[in-house]
Parts: sequence; structure tokens; C-alpha cells
Amino acid sequence: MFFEEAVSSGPQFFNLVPWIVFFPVIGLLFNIFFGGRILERSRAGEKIVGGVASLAAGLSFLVSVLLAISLNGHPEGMVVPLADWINIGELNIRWAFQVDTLSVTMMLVVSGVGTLIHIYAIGYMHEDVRHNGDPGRFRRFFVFMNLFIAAMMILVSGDNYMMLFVGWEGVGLCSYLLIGFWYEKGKDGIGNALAAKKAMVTNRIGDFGFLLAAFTIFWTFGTFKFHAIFEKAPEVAVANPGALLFITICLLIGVTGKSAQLPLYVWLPDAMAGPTPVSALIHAATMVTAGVYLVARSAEIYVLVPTAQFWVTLVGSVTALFAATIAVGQFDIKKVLAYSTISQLGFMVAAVGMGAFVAGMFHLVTHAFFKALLFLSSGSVIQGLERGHHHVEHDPKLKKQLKGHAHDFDPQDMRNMGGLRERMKITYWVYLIGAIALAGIPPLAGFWSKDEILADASKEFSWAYTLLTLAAIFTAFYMTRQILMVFFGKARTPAAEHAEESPLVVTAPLMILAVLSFFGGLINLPFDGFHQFAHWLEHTLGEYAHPGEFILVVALLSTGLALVSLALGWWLYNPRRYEEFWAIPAARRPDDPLRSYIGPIYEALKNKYWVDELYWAVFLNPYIDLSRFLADVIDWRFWHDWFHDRVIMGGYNLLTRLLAIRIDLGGIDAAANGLAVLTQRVAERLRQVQTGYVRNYALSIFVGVVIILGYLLLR
Amino acid sequence: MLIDWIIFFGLAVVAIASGIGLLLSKNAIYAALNLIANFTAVAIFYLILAAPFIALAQIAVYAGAIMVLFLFVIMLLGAERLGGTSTLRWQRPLAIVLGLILIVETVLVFINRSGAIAPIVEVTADFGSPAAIGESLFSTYLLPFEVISVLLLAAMIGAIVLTRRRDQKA
Amino acid sequence: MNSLLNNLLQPLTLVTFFPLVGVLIILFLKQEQKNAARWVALITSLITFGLSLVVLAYFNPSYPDLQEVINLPWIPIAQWEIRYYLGVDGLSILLLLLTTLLTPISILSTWTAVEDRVKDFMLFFLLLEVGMVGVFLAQDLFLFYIFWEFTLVPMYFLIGIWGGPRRMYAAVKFFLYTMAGSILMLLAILWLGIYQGSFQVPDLIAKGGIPANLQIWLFLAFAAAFAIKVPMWPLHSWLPDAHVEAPTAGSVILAGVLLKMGTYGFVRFNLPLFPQAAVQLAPWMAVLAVIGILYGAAVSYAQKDVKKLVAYSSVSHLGFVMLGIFALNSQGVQGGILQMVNHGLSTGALFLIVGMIYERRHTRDMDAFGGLWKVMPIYGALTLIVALSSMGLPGLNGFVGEFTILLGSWGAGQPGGPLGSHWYAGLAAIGVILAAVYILLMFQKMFLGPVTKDENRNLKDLNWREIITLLPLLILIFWIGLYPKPFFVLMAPAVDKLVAALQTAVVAGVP
Amino acid sequence: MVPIQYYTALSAILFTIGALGVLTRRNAIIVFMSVELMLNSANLVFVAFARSFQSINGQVFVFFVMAVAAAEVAVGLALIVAIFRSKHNINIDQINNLRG
Repeated sequence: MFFEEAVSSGPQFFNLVPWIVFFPVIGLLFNIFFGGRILERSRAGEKIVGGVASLAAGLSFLVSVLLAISLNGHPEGMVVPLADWINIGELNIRWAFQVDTLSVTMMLVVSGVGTLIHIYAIGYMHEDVRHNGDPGRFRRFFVFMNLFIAAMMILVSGDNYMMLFVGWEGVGLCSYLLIGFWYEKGKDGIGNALAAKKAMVTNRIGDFGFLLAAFTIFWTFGTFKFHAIFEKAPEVAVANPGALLFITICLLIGVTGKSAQLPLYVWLPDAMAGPTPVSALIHAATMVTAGVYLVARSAEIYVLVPTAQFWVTLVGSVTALFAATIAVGQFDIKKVLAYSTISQLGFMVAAVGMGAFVAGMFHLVTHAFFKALLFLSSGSVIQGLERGHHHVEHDPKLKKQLKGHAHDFDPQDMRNMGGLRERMKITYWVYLIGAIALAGIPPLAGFWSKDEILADASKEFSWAYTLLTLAAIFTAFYMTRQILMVFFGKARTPAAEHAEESPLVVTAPLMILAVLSFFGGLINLPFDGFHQFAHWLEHTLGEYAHPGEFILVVALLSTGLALVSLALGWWLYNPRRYEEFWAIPAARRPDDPLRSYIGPIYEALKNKYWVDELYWAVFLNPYIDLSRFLADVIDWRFWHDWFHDRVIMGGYNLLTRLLAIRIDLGGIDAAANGLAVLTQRVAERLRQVQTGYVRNYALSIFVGVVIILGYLLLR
Repeated sequence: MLIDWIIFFGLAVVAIASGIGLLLSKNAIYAALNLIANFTAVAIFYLILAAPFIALAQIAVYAGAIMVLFLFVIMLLGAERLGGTSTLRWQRPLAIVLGLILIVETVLVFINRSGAIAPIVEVTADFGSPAAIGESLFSTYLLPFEVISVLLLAAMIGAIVLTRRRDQKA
Repeated sequence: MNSLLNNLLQPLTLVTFFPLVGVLIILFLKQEQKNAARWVALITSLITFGLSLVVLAYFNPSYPDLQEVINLPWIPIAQWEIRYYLGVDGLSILLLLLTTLLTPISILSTWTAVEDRVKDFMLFFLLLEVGMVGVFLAQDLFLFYIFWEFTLVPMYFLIGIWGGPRRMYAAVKFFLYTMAGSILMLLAILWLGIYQGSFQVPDLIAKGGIPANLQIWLFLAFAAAFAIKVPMWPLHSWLPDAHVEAPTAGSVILAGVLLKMGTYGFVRFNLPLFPQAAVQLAPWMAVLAVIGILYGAAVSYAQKDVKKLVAYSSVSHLGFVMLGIFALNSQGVQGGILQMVNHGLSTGALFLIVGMIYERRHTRDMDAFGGLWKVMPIYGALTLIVALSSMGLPGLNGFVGEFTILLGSWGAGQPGGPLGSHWYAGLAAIGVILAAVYILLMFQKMFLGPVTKDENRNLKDLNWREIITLLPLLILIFWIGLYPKPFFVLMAPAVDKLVAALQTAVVAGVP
Repeated sequence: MVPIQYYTALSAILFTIGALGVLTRRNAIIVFMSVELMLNSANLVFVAFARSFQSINGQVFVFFVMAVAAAEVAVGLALIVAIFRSKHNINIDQINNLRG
């Protein structure tokens, strides 16, 4: 009776799930084949191209919503098989969709935030392509964005590890393409391309871990399907704990690559070379959270391996603090946000590592809202500044003020901003909401999710709790610093002075995201009766989806510390003080007020602890040297030139010469020469036989016939 | 039967005489005419030897086509007679001596080995008929037959290439 | 006579020798009739491709043994008989199709690239096709050897006449190097013929029973020929020379087909003929394969000449193939065979791409380019797809091959497996990272960044002929990447049979 | 019926005449005709033995010989024409370019 009710208790749209991938694919194919012509022919071309792409993402979102509605009635979800992919013997990989609460959560975030960012990008890219001087690339941007949505959907919807990996690599490709979108720009014209390559290669290192994990999974479980694996996992944990440990640790390597954790986080700050919507969508809201999703998805394996859980938590919490400190020392508005993203991802990874899967996923969702918001607003700020700069450059009176440094104007450097509060009101307000949400001030979304992580950590992982709380303090501090430097005080450059607010197509998504950032916490308040999100995930994660508790001490402490840190930030960077600081002549002025207090430590923060340099020194340069050495010295000069050409060929030459001069000339040749002379003399005589007359030859044949016949007769 | 012998010797005399005529005639045209007579005589021998198809082929191909070609070339070149002297005078007596030896040898061979040759028996009516030869050609000798056709094609092309004038090139 | 002809005029004979028809026609052309020679060669090779599709149509994928067999007496010597013995099975059908596909593509790529002695070029190219197809179909060791050596001659001339500045050096090196290995194989073939009493591979497999210690020597003798052809590290020294000097079409065929003859040889002869030796030597071959993967990738990274980079990447990619083959399980061997095809497609396409830019700029130095994507957007996009396929991105063909190979060799690395250690697959997987490094470096140096050289500013994008040249390869790249099932289905029964035979041989051989 | 030996003897005589023609005549065309005569004598033996052994094969061979002869004449006469063009003579004694 009850069962029947459950079955009929709501509409079922599970079979629509492939469309979450197909819609973006259709969108990108449309733009590939028709986008170019539309852009050329139609004035509203950009709106059509961007609109189609946004529509594709939006339809994808619609399907996700339908799936979520279906899940309300049928929370057990469904596996929707689509096609076989690789079948060899017992290896059977298929493309099937896993529709359950966990995957649908990710689908909603990806397509929802994705759609907003698509819409935003119509306005943003309109200016960006003109600013960078190649309007034709507008279409390419939306093709890549749709491709990304498709790949990300494959990632979150696969019912097995290999489809997850396909999406995993697919989003990596889109990340590569979009970071390198302006591939002829950046430092020395190649900076963006290098950043893209760095992202791809670093991710490949993570993928290497993923691959090893996949191999072990297959040869341990005989399948890649989530459900089959999770069913067997407890047995294997007893029979073969080493295999499980190996799998989980290797997956962690994958996670550190994709979710930018220590030690593979280095690509994410550089990835800011991509256009800002890309940073918002891929490098903040969705792709980088794939690692968190992976661990949450593999929850039933991870809980069986405490060692792996320890390592995941360690990596996450150390990264959270590590990146948060670096963010303090950055001047690039997007770099600050990038390190903040790494830090927040650390929170999530630590959470899923501790077994607080709900908290981790909760933070993933809220973070998607407010970090997308922050990035998009920063894009608005940057373009506002660019508009100001453009205005100044084309106004002869103002241009004089610019003097020499007109060309190297960096619209992302926060030191070039200031006072934007007045000129970009909407952007200011939404940015502020995002920043407060990120800083963890109640009652915004960030507070609830972060607090749930901290509360979970405080129970068993006190060391992680300490690290994460410290990270939270830094978070509040650097966000205060950023807000104050960007929006408060007086404009520090003519560009900032003439900055203009962005159009509605840009600001509308910002406002929607601001609302979400504000109220997003409501989905999972830590009070009895409000744990909707936990109950939602319970259908997938089962017992591991325990609802978060509200621990008053933790909440008060983190809020208090955040406020203290905020006050500290205000003290250091308040408009009056910063203007005084700015008034110091450039030669004597340190680059940041903080330097006066912590000097060398600040240098370390500013230079990101020299990690990039370390990697260059320890891995990259040696590899380059090694490959040059192998290529030039070993392969070419030693093996190719010396061994083959010199030793083998030369040796053979030497041998032949020895044979030729000593043995041949000395012995055989003398004899042969004698023979030759003899032959020559005989030939001198014999050649006279060759008269050249046909009849002569015929005669000799005839003589031969007669003789042979005679011989036969006389025999 | 006597008539057989008469025909044989009669034709043999014609054949040998025309052969010698070929050998001795100064004019190439006469030589050619002698050769035609010779071929015709041999063709009649073929008829006697139950080879009607070959006989007709002999007349058509040899006496007809080939000899006409000879005559044509002779007239085309206008080289019926040759002037000048032979550079190989010593060869002629030697050749005659050798020729005689060859004949003697051949005759000796047949005297010595005549036992090996089967006596002549009657053959069926269709022996050597075009049908019989055709059947053989298109079954057992199919491949050689095809090869021969290629050879003829090659000869034809060769003849064309060889006689083409230089200035006709390109 | 008729029955002989009937026996001869089977699909396999036709597909092998049909290019000779084109050769015959081209012989009658004049040297100046360049376009005629091109069209004749193209159409001949396209018909040959059609004939190979006929072979495919007759092919029964569920049957594990040789099919469409032609087995006629050819040269009887005393009690041995060398037979005209052609057959196709799951191990060779894909390579046959690859060969007949790449030949017209290569011919199309020479349309404007080869202007000198076009007639001779096309002649040698069609002759080369005869040899290559023959190698993949011959089931008599002697016949195989004849085809094997026969491929050398046209390739020698292709490199030696239409090659780059050091062409004679490269051609002679190519010839001698490959010849040297083949001699040892010939000795082994003779040994088999004399002591096993047959030259026919199926007979030899059925007979078996070669003592284990002798198997090793025979295995090594065959391996000498094949390993040089593959080329396995450290026998790869001829490869960069040959590739760099060869004309584009030559490089495509060299990488696409000739190298596969080596790996194919291992699968066709070494594994089934000497199963015990194969099992015993598998770890050693795998070591060489893994070194090849890493070494090739590292050396590629340091190259300045893009053609050389692609050439060394072949060493790396074929290392994967060898690793898969010597995993000695279904996943590994099937992945290995598919990866042969993949490498033919991807690297073939890369060489075509290099050829296209070389035709425009007459240099292959990567530093001479930069920012080409902006100048030639179609070219850039196609190159990107091929490059991604080469570095094994899921959804494109390279991944399917590499993944199954690594999965197979990881399985072979389990305790009791033929390799016995996970290190092989683990280290080989690093090759996947390094592949990304050098491929992306190439792409970055050529296509990304600003246009710095004036010569590059006005380059023309690909024309229709060039796009059509690449199109079949791209379609296959996507097809294999997205839906490889039909390809695996073709080879599965044959590979399963081979693997099963290997396992029983091992069980029987170990006391 | 005349025994085969007689035919062979006749053939031998014709052959010798032909051979003498080749050896003694200087006119290239006559030399050629002599060659034809020799071929013809061989044909005669073929046919005679075909009759004797009652095997059609001999006749088939004659057929082939005729075909070859036709081909040979075609090429040979073409050669003669070509030679005549360059030397304005068909005296084979004046053609000894291959002299050693």
C-alpha cells in the first residue's frame, strides 16, 4: 500500500536524463555550423549565438529540475543506460546515467550557475572580444562553454568511474581551451597559452592517479559501476585492504589535480588568464569541485579506509590554510579570488575527508553561488575599469594625465582601483554580499555551510578544526582587504575615476546569484526539521549523510574570529589610512601596508611561498634538462651519430678498408691483377672473334649444330 | 600406293627446287616468289598429312600475309638487288661444306633411328580439323594462346615504334 | 586452368594485387602527364580500398580463425612446399583496412607536394601498397618474407628520390637497418621449415612442440626483424632519419603502416608460434616497451623540428602497443591492435598536418611558427583534434587504445600474471602525462601566442583537397573514440583464441 | 602413304637450304626469307610427327610457330626499314656496329 503510493507519488522524468548532455551538444553544434554566418550577417548575431548557447544550458537546467522533481517522488533514483562504450572480455564500460540525489545536486548547480554565467557572458564577451581585438572569437567562446557544460554533465551523471573519467578529462580540455582563449595575449604574448598548458599538464598528473585507481578498481572489483563496487567494497576491505587503500589514495591524487589541492594546486591561479566567466564557471563554481564530488561519490569506499580519510582531510585542511594565507598577499583581483577558491575547496575536501559528506556538498553548493558571484562581479569591475581606461585614452585632455604608463595599464590590479563604490553601485552591492558570504558572517549562505564543516571537524579532527578555523580567519581578512581596496577610498587611477557600470545583461545574473548567496543557506540549516539537504542526500549516501549539528561554541567562535579579522582588515586598509599610505612617494612606499608589520613573511605570501619556483627547480627544469640531454647527447650524439654512424658504419668502413688495403691489395689483389692482365690479353685476341657480322654469328651457331648432331650420331 | 609416292616426290622436287631458287636468285623479288612456291608445296604436304587447318593457315598467313609484307617492304625500299662485294667471301664454301655435312648427318639419324618411328595408321576423319585444334587451343593451351596474343600485340606496337620517324615525336 | 583462375580471383588476391593494374596503366603514361598519373594512382588505390571493404563484407567476425583463405601450391622444394597462402582474421583485418585507407589519403596529400617525377612516385607508391597488403595477408612464412622485403624497395626509392636534403643517407640507413634484422628472421624461417617441415603458419601453430630453449632463440630471431621495424628502443635510430627525410606521403605510410608491420609480426608470429618463449620473455619486452614510452616522450619534448617530434612520439606510442601485446591478455592485445590503428590514424594525420605547413613555409622548425591558429583557424582546429587524439583524450581514439592497454598490462602485473609487477603499467601511465607535455608544447609553439614572423601572416588556410585528405582520418578518430565496439568485435574472437592458446601453452610448458 | 622418314629427310634438306641462305646471302631481306624457310621445314616435321603419333599437339605447335613467325617478321621488317633509313642499305655485311 505504502509502496504503491511511493511509486505513483509524483511524475517521473528519469528517462530525460541524456538530454542534460544532448542539449549543450546541440547548442555547440549549432554554433559551430551556423554561428559564424549568423555573426557575419546579423546585427543581433552575438545575441543569437550567445542566446542559443544560454538556451542550451538553460534547457539542461530545466531537465535537471525535472529530475529533481522526479526524485522527490522516487528518491531511490534510477540508472538510465544509453550505450555500450568499450567491451573486451569481462571489461564492460557503458555510458549510463546515474540519477540520484547526489548527481542531481551537481547537475542543478552546474546547469543553474552555468546558465546564469552564459547569460552574463553574452554581455561580458561582447566587450571582451572587442577589447582584445577579435570579435570573431565570440562564437568560439560559447562553443567551448557549451562543450564544458556537456562534459561536466557527463562527469556528474555517469554511473561508473570511467564515464566520470571521460567527463573529468573533457572538462580538463575545456579548461585548457578556455584558459588559453586569448592565446596570443598574456605575458610576452604567450602567457595565457602557457597557463593553459600548465593547467592541462598538472591535471594530467592528477589523472595519472585516477587512472591507476581505475586499473586497481577493475582488477579488484571486475567492474567500474558504482553500485556493484560499493556492494562488494566491505568484502574487499577485509580480504584485500591494500587494494582499497591504493584506490583511495590514487583517487586523492586525482582530486588534488582537479580540485587544485596541495601539491597540485599551482595551475588554478594561472588559470585566471581565461576570460572571467570562465573563471567563475570552471575555476570556481563547477569543474574544480569535481574532486569533492568524486570523494563524496566514493563515500562508501572512503569510509572503509580510515588512513585515506586522514590523508584527504589533511590535504584539504592544509590547503585551506595555505591558500588563504597566499590570498592575503595578492594584488590581482582575480588571483585573490583564485587562492580563495583553492582555500574553500580545501574546506570541502577536508569535509568529505572527515566523512562529513553532507557538509562538504553543502559548502560546494553555497560556494558555487557566492564564488561565481564574486568572480562575475570582479569581471564587471574589470570591464568597468577597462571602459574607464578606454574613455580616458580617447579623451585628449585626460590622456595627458596618463603619461607614460598608458600601455601597461592592468585593469585587474587592485592598486589601480579604489572608490568604485560610487561609480558601480550594483556591482558593489553584489560583491559585498558575496564577500560577506565567503567570510562566513551569519546569516549568509557561506556561514551555514562553513560552520557545518567546522562543527563536524571539531568533534573528531581537532587538528583539522584548528587549521580550518585559521583559514577562516584569513578568509575574512583578505576579503575585507579586497573590498576596501577596490570599492572604498578615492580612485587611484584615471581609469578608476571614469569607470562605468556594466549593462543589465551582466548585472542581472549577478543579482540572482546575490540572492542565492544570501539565502542559499536555507537549504540545510543545522536545526531539527531544517535538514532538507541532508535528507535529500541520505537517499544516496545512506548512513553517511548525517545531518549537521549546530554547536553554538563553534558558531560563535568562528563568527567572532571572522569579525575580529574583519576589524583588523578595516584597521589596516580603511580608506583614510590607505590614502595616507598611498600618498607616500612610490619609491619609498612598500607595496602593501601589511608589509610594514610582517616584512619577510609578506614577501613569502606575495611570492606564493615560491612554490612555482620550487617546482621549476625540482621537477620542470630537471625534466627539460633530462629531455634535452636524452635527445641531444644520448639519442643523437651518442646513439645516432657516434654509435651508428661512427662505430657501426665507421667500423664497417675500417674493416672494409683493412680488407681492401692489407688483404685485398696485398694478397688477393695482386693475384687478381695478374689474372686481370691475363684476361685482358686473352680478351684482346678473343674480341676479334666478335666481328659484328650477323652471318658470322649464324655460322658459328651452324657449326655448333653440326658438331652436336655429329656427336649424337657418333656416341 | 604409287600415287602417294608420285605426289610426294613431285612436291618434294618443287619444294627443293624453289628452295634452291631462293638461295640462288639475285633479285629479292624472285627469291620471294620462289619462297611462295615453296610454301605452297609445303601446304599441300600438310593436307596430305591430315592437317587441313594448318595447311590453310600456311597459305593464308605465310604465302599470303607474310610474303605480301615481304614484297611490300622490298618494293618500298627499292632494294631488289645489292651492289658491292661480299666481305665474307671465305664463308660461302665453308657454309656449303657444313650444309652437306648436316644433310648427311640428318639422313644418318633417320637411318639409325628409324626403328623408333611408328608405322603410319589411318586417322579419324576429324583429326586436325579446325574444331579439334580449337578445342585444344582453348583448353590445354589457353595460357600460351593468351600469351601469344600479347606477343602479337607487342610485335605490332614494336613495329610501329621502330618505323616511326624521329621528327614525328613529341 | 580455369579452376586455378577461379582459385586465384578471390577477394584477397584482388585486394593484394589490384594496385598492379594501376602500375601497368601508369607505365604507359608519359613523364609529363602528371595529373593523369595522380588520378590513376588515386583511383586505383580507392578501388583497392573498395576491395578491402569487400573483404570486410565477407568477413565473419564471430569466427576466430583465418577466413577467405586462398591456399595454392606455389614452389615445391623436395618435401617442403612453399604455398601461395593468403588469409585474413581478426588480427589483420583492421590493419588491412588501415593500409588501404591510408594509401589513397597519402596519394591525395602529394597532389601538389610532389611535382618531380610524378609518374615514378605513383608507381612506387602503388607497388608499396602491394607489399604492405601482402604482408598483412600472407600466411606462408616464405610468402610473408617476400612481401616483407618487397616493401623495402619502393620505400627506399620514395625516401631516396623525393626525400629531403639527407635523403640518400636516410634511405640507405633505413634499408640496411631493416634488412639486417630480416636476415635473422629468414634464418629462423628456414629453421622452422627444415625442422618443423612446413612454412604455413597455421600448420606450424597446430604442430607446435618446439622445445622451450629453442623457442627463445627463434623468438629472438623473429623479434630482431620486428623490433627494428616497430621500432623498439634502442633500435629506433633509423626512424628519425627516415621520417625527417621522407616526403610527407612516405612518412604517413611509414608511420601508419610500415611500423605496424613490426607490431603485427609479434602478434601474428611470435606469440602463437613460440608461446612459451613469449611468456618467458614478456617482462623483458615490456621493459623495453616502457623504456621506449618514457624515452620517446622525453626525447620528443626536446625536439625543434616538428617532424622529428612526431617521429619520436611514434617510439613512445608504439611502446604502448608493445606493452599491450606483451600483457598477453585480451584487454592488452586488443588494445594493442586497436592502438596500432589509432597510431596509424593520429600520427598519419600529424604527418599530413606537418606536410601541409611545410608545403607553405618550407620549414619544419617549430620556432619559425607561432600564432598559426589565428591565421589558419581550420588548420588549427583540426590539428588540435589530432593532437588531442594523440595524447589520449577520452572521446577520441587514442584514449580507448591507451586505456585498454594500460588496463591490460596492469592486470598482467598482478601476482602470477605474465608481467608480475604493477610497475610496468604504472611507469607507462607516466607516459600519458609526458605525452601531454610534448604534444601541448608543439601545439603551443606552432599555434598559440602572437604571430611573430611576417612570413606567417598571410598563410592560406587549408583548401578543400587538404580538408578532404584529413576528413576520413578525423571521422575515424571520433568513431573509434566514441564507439569502438565494432572494431573490438572484429578482433575479439581471434584475440581470445590467441590468448587462450598462450595460457594453455604456459600451463602445458611449465612442469 | 609415304613413311615419315621421307618427310623428315625433305625437311632436313629444306632446313639446310634455309641455313645456307642465312649464311651466304648478304641481302637482309633474303636472309629473313631463309629464316622463314627454316621455320617452315621445322613445321613440316611437326605436322608429320603429329600425323605419325596421332596427336593434335604437333599441329597446335605449328600454329604457335606461325604466330611467332608473324610477330618476328613484323618486328624484323620494321628493323630492316629502320636500318635502311639510317644506312640507306640493307646489306648486312655493312652492319657491324657491335664489332668487338
